[in-house]
Amino acid sequence: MNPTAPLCAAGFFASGVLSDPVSVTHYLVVGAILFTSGVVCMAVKRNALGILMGIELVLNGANVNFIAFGSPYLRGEGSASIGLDGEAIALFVILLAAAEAAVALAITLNFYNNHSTVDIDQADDLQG
Amino acid sequence: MMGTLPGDSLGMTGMVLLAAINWHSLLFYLFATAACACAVAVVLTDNVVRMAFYLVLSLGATAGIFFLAGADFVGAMQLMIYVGGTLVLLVFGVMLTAQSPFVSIRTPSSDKVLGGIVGAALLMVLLLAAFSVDSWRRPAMGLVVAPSATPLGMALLGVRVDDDPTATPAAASIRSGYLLPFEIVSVHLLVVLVGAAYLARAKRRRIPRGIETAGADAATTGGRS
Amino acid sequence: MDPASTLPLLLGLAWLTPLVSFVAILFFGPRMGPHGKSSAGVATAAIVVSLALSLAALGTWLSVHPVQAVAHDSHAASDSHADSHADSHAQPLPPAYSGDWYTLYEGGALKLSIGWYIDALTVLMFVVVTFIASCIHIYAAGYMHDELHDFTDHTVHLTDGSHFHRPGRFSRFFQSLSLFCFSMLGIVIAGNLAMIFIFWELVGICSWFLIGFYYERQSASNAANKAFIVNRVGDFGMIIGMMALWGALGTLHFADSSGPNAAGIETLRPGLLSLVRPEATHHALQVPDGMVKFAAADRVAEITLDHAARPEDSASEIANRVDDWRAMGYGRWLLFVAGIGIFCGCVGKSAQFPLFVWLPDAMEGPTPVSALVHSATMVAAGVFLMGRFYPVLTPDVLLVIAYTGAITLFLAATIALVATDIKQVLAYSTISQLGYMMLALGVGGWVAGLFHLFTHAFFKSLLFLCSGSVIHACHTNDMRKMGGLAKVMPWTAGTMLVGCLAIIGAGVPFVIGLSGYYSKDSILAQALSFSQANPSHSILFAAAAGGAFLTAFYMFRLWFMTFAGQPRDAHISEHAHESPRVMVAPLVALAILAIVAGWSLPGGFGIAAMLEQARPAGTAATVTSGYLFGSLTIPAEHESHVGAIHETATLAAFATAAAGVLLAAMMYVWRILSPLAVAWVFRPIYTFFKQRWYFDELYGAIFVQPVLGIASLASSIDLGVIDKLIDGIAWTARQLAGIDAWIDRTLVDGLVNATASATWIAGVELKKLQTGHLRQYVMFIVIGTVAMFVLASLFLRSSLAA
Amino acid sequence: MADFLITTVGLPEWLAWTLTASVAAFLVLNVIAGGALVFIWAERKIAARIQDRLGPTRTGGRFGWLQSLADGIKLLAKEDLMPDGADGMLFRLAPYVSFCASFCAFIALPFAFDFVGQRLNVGVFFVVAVLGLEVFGVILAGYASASKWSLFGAMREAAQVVSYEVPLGMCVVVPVMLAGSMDLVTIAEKQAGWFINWYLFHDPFTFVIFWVYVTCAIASVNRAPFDLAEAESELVAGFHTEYSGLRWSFFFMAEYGSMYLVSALAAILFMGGWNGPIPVATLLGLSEGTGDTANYFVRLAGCANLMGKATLGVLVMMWIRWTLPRLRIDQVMTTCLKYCTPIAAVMFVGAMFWQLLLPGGVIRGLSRPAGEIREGWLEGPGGRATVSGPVSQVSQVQP
Repeated sequence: MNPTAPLCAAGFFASGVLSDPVSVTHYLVVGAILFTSGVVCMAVKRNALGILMGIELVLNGANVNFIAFGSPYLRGEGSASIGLDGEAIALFVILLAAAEAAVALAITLNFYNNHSTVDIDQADDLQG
Repeated sequence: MMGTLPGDSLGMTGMVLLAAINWHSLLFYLFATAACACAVAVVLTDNVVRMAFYLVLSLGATAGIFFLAGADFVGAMQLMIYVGGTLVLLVFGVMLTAQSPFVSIRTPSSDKVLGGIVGAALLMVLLLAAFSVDSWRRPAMGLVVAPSATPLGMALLGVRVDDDPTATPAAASIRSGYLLPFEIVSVHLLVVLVGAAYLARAKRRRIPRGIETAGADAATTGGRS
Repeated sequence: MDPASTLPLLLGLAWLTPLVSFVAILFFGPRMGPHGKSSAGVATAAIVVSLALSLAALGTWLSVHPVQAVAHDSHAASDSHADSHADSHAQPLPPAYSGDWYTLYEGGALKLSIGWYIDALTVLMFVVVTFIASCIHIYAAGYMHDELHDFTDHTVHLTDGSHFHRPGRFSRFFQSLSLFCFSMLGIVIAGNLAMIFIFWELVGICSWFLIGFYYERQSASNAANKAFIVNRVGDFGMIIGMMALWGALGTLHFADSSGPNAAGIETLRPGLLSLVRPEATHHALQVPDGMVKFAAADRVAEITLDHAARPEDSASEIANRVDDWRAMGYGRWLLFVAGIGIFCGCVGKSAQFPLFVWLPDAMEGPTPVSALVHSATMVAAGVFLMGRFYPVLTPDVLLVIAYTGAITLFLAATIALVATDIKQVLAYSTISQLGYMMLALGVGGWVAGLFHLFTHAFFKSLLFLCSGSVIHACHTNDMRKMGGLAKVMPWTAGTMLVGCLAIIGAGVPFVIGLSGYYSKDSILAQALSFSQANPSHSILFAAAAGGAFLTAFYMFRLWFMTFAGQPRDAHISEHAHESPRVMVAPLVALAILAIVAGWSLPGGFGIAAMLEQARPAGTAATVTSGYLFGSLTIPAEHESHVGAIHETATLAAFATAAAGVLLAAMMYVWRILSPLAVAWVFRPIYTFFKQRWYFDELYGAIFVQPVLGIASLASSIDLGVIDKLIDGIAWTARQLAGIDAWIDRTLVDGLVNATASATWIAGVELKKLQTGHLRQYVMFIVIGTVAMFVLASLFLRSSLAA
Repeated sequence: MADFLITTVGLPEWLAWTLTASVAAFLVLNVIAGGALVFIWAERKIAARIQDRLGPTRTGGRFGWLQSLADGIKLLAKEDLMPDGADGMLFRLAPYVSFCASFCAFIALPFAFDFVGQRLNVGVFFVVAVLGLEVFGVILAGYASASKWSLFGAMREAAQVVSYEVPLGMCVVVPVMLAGSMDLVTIAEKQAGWFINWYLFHDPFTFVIFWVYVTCAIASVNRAPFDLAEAESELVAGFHTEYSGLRWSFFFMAEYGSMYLVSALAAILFMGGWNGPIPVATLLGLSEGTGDTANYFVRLAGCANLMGKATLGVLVMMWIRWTLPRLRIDQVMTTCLKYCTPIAAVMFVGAMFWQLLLPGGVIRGLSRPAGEIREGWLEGPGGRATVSGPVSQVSQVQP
């Protein structure tokens, strides 16, 4: 697609990566990485706030996917698009994430008040 | 970004390089790298405040990605709510619980390894899914239209003014807006505000004295609940 | 107005009204007014209503069957017995209505039904019973006022020495009273022996309730049980008699009844009366065919075997042979047994000679009860039944009855001589009067016996109520503590005097007299004519005459000791007072009736006349027949009205009564004779009488002790053998159960517990999975997701490679 | 400018783009940095005048107008201290975070019709959001300096800014509602013409809400009387107690930048943006499309106009700072939650009903057809209303 690409090797690189318009898959990869790091964050952090951050990351990863599927720019020929729903869903996800963060933070504060720690490993009062 | 530039008449290699660059892709790569790197940094850091900092950067980069995808409103919303709201809440929490033992709680490395393995598996699965569909991989410069928040706003009010290439006019006429979810979310937000305020309010612990013990107990229990 | 439909309606209502009040008081009694005070009103209203209905029935009866004057003198004029025989043979069936309201059970020959048999006797009985019952209800409303509030029984001492204290039982008393009235009227109206037996037992129950009204007192509960058990003895005989009748004749109805038989064909069922005294023999007594066949069962079997081929032949053959068998005397014993059996029931209920011991003890009940139940009505039920059953009785049964009555009246009179308890005296006089009635029936005086029943009902209830009033005033039964009460309670004294005069049959000879005068005279006359007819049995008349003397003596002894002379106990006499008006009014009413009950109104109406109208067919004639005890003559009753006999009897009665009164006066008023001296002189006899002829001891020795011995033996067998056996069985079962339990615990429970523990262990192990560590949960979720995705990609690859 | 370079100068297009972009960034940077210098000097003078003293007089002539430059040089030369317990990375990064925040906000801020870094259709939203980011740097600084003063300052700052974003957002929404667009350019264009077209005078509700906006803006950039983050009387210097030298100066640049930004925003939202009180250009007959040069100068004049208004706003802030005493934190919160928020809400509703009943405001409403007001609301795909003329590029810089 780039006529000047044959001129030099670097052109290939450029034309290969930088000169191509991005596709949905690129966004999906970003979303996947965000999502995964969020999950790992939840799985690894012992700090309650860390887990909250992990949740935020996960939600963002999902949002990226929604946006990607709903974006008018990435709408290739014959590729299905969810149109406006993508943005709307992402919007609601963000709003609910804010609400979730507020409540989760309040819970964490209560937990801190009662156990004087935010170590989630000590929040096993309900263990079997 | 505009489609690929026409061939360069002067043909300087560097210029060619620069000229060959698709700015849209470039910016995307920048933001994507920032987002992913900061996300990974969030995972790898132990210090809570630094985690929050990296998270801000990651979310900001994500907002940039949204802008690039033409979802300006969502991007701005991301900035406003996450970066300006959620994270300030988080930092609040950090401050309130920021004694030295809690700022960084070490995680047993075995857990880290396990989490890494699990995460790798999940990532692999996700990437598999991401690459499994051809039409997704097909790079496409969609129809170029100036981004606008109007369709989204109207849709939130229940009126769909956006175009759906896949929908027939008949179907397009009956596409439903998001008025109901919008209302639900707003009420939900209100409830959450009240609830969070109630949960996080300051507990005053009175030492119950003699006769008012019962009432005081009721009050304290009610307060703790 | 059709009496056949009206009379059952009226009398049936009169019969059921007390039942209504009984049910009402049973359920709502305690809630009727304060302490159930209004329950008295309810019961009284009910019995008064039934009195009114009975009077209406009486009016109906008289309007349909006007009473023709009993012209004794006409018979007296004609001295030819043959004519009278002819007349008596021409005597028609007495007017009577019978029917069934409701059939309890009907199967084969047996038909148990609630029915009615109404004749003049029934109507009269209704009127008398309801009238006396009304008076006594009113009286009791005043007498029982102690029961209105909490009642402290001073004769009952609790273990802690205090007196027994209980809430009042006012409403319960009237509830039992209503039930009694219902039962008594049921006996009176009953149309068959089975129904009579049912209500017979009901009155027994009522008297048990009422005697044991103060059941906390040992004596009261003992008396109640005694009365009940002694009556059982009589009822056993009665059941035997009923079985004999039913087994032989297949019916217990008095009158003929018609109705669909088992085959559904409208057939006429002959009743007992028409079976025993069929039209064919002009209502002369004969052994019914059924009894003959029953007795000649072996002959019948032979004949049936001979004609096994053709049954109808055997039927006709048997029909032909019946008369021969009857002539040969088949079935007489059966008829005798039937009569004796029914009489046994009456002996029990009417306290005749062997079984009279319960009646004196029955005085433990409240005095109104003694008046109503144990003097006027219930004890008279036996006599009534005898009267109702009279046609079936063979002459030798009558002889037994006569002797029983004679013994009873003399024996009771002798005991009454020495009794000091005022109610005891009255109780024994009751027994002896009942003896009079039985004697009268036995010697063929059907009218006389029942006549005395009615008059006695009036004056004896009067006497009892007076004694109750005295007791109410003195709070004691002992006559030796009384005396001179005439001044403080003139009404009671006067009415009681009337009662005494009536019971001794006082009157101006041949002119007029109190009610007792007529009835007792007719009894004496009948006894006299009987003893003339059968000289070997002349002792009966002697007993009757002596009984009259004794009656006069002890009655006036009672009156003098109570009312005349000087008070013996100052404390009692100064506390004595006239009873309230509600108690005096019934006394007056009864006194009036005690005077006039025997009179015949101009136009010939009178109780005697009505009874004469109800006389069973075929009993008006003199019967001379050879029976089990050889030849016996039952003189016709109107023969006793023949001048000679009648005058003799009247004079004898007057003389004996006067002698008795004079003797009593000499001993207790003029003090010519000292009772103590007399008692000292006749010490052995006195003690013998005082101890009631040692009857209780005798029965105790003969029946009670052996029964107790047998009972103890049985109990020892029970405890020693049966219980041991059962214990052994139980022990074995227990051992087996132990083994079973061991199996259960070790094997079954072991299995269950093993399952349970397995589940428990599994749960505990799985619990460790639930660490409560958020991060582990996240990892689980992720692993699960990945696993699902991998599986999906393995099995659904096509969908993934879309 | 890019076209100019391409067509006349003949530079290759990519070079033109790059140059244009860098020039724009340079301009914005200079606006902030230079503005900061000027404003610091101005504040000193004004404070001195208000306190009846002279202020800087010597450095650079008689007005001491080089004082700030000298201070800048001194700061550059100063040693950068960092406490031992400090979190090094965050301590270093915090000032730049704040500065970047206020700097990024300028991307969407139009100085004139075309003088805009990146024209966003959600400009207002973007600006407010990015302004909210500034507090993050402050919090990081307060935390990272491992000092109680700094921590307290940061805490106050956080609480204050987060709570003041609510009424601020409400105030901003009103002009958006009136204009029917979140594009700052469109909003400003709607107010073209005489000053009565300014939304400030659109109706009484907007007039009231303008002052609410002023209050909230001052609070959100934590200037006095809301400068509790740096309460030198209580906390030594608040969140930047431990800072010195260049990093400290970055905080100041961020502060003055955001001051300027909110003033410019107020000017655009309520005071007609680059449209002067009197439509001079229209009177002179200079309208769009009368030649690039004239056009360019018109826009330059508009740019000066807007800058003037913004500067005026900044000066007013200084005036307020040196006039009013500092509030207590609880008073600050009371002001926000008990007064600003309800008032803003009521005014918002009122303005909405006014818009429904009297479309187009008191004076113009009668003469103006309602359809024009709804412009760009109900029209179909592409939101043509918010973009005048066909837009060929997503991101293109047109200085």
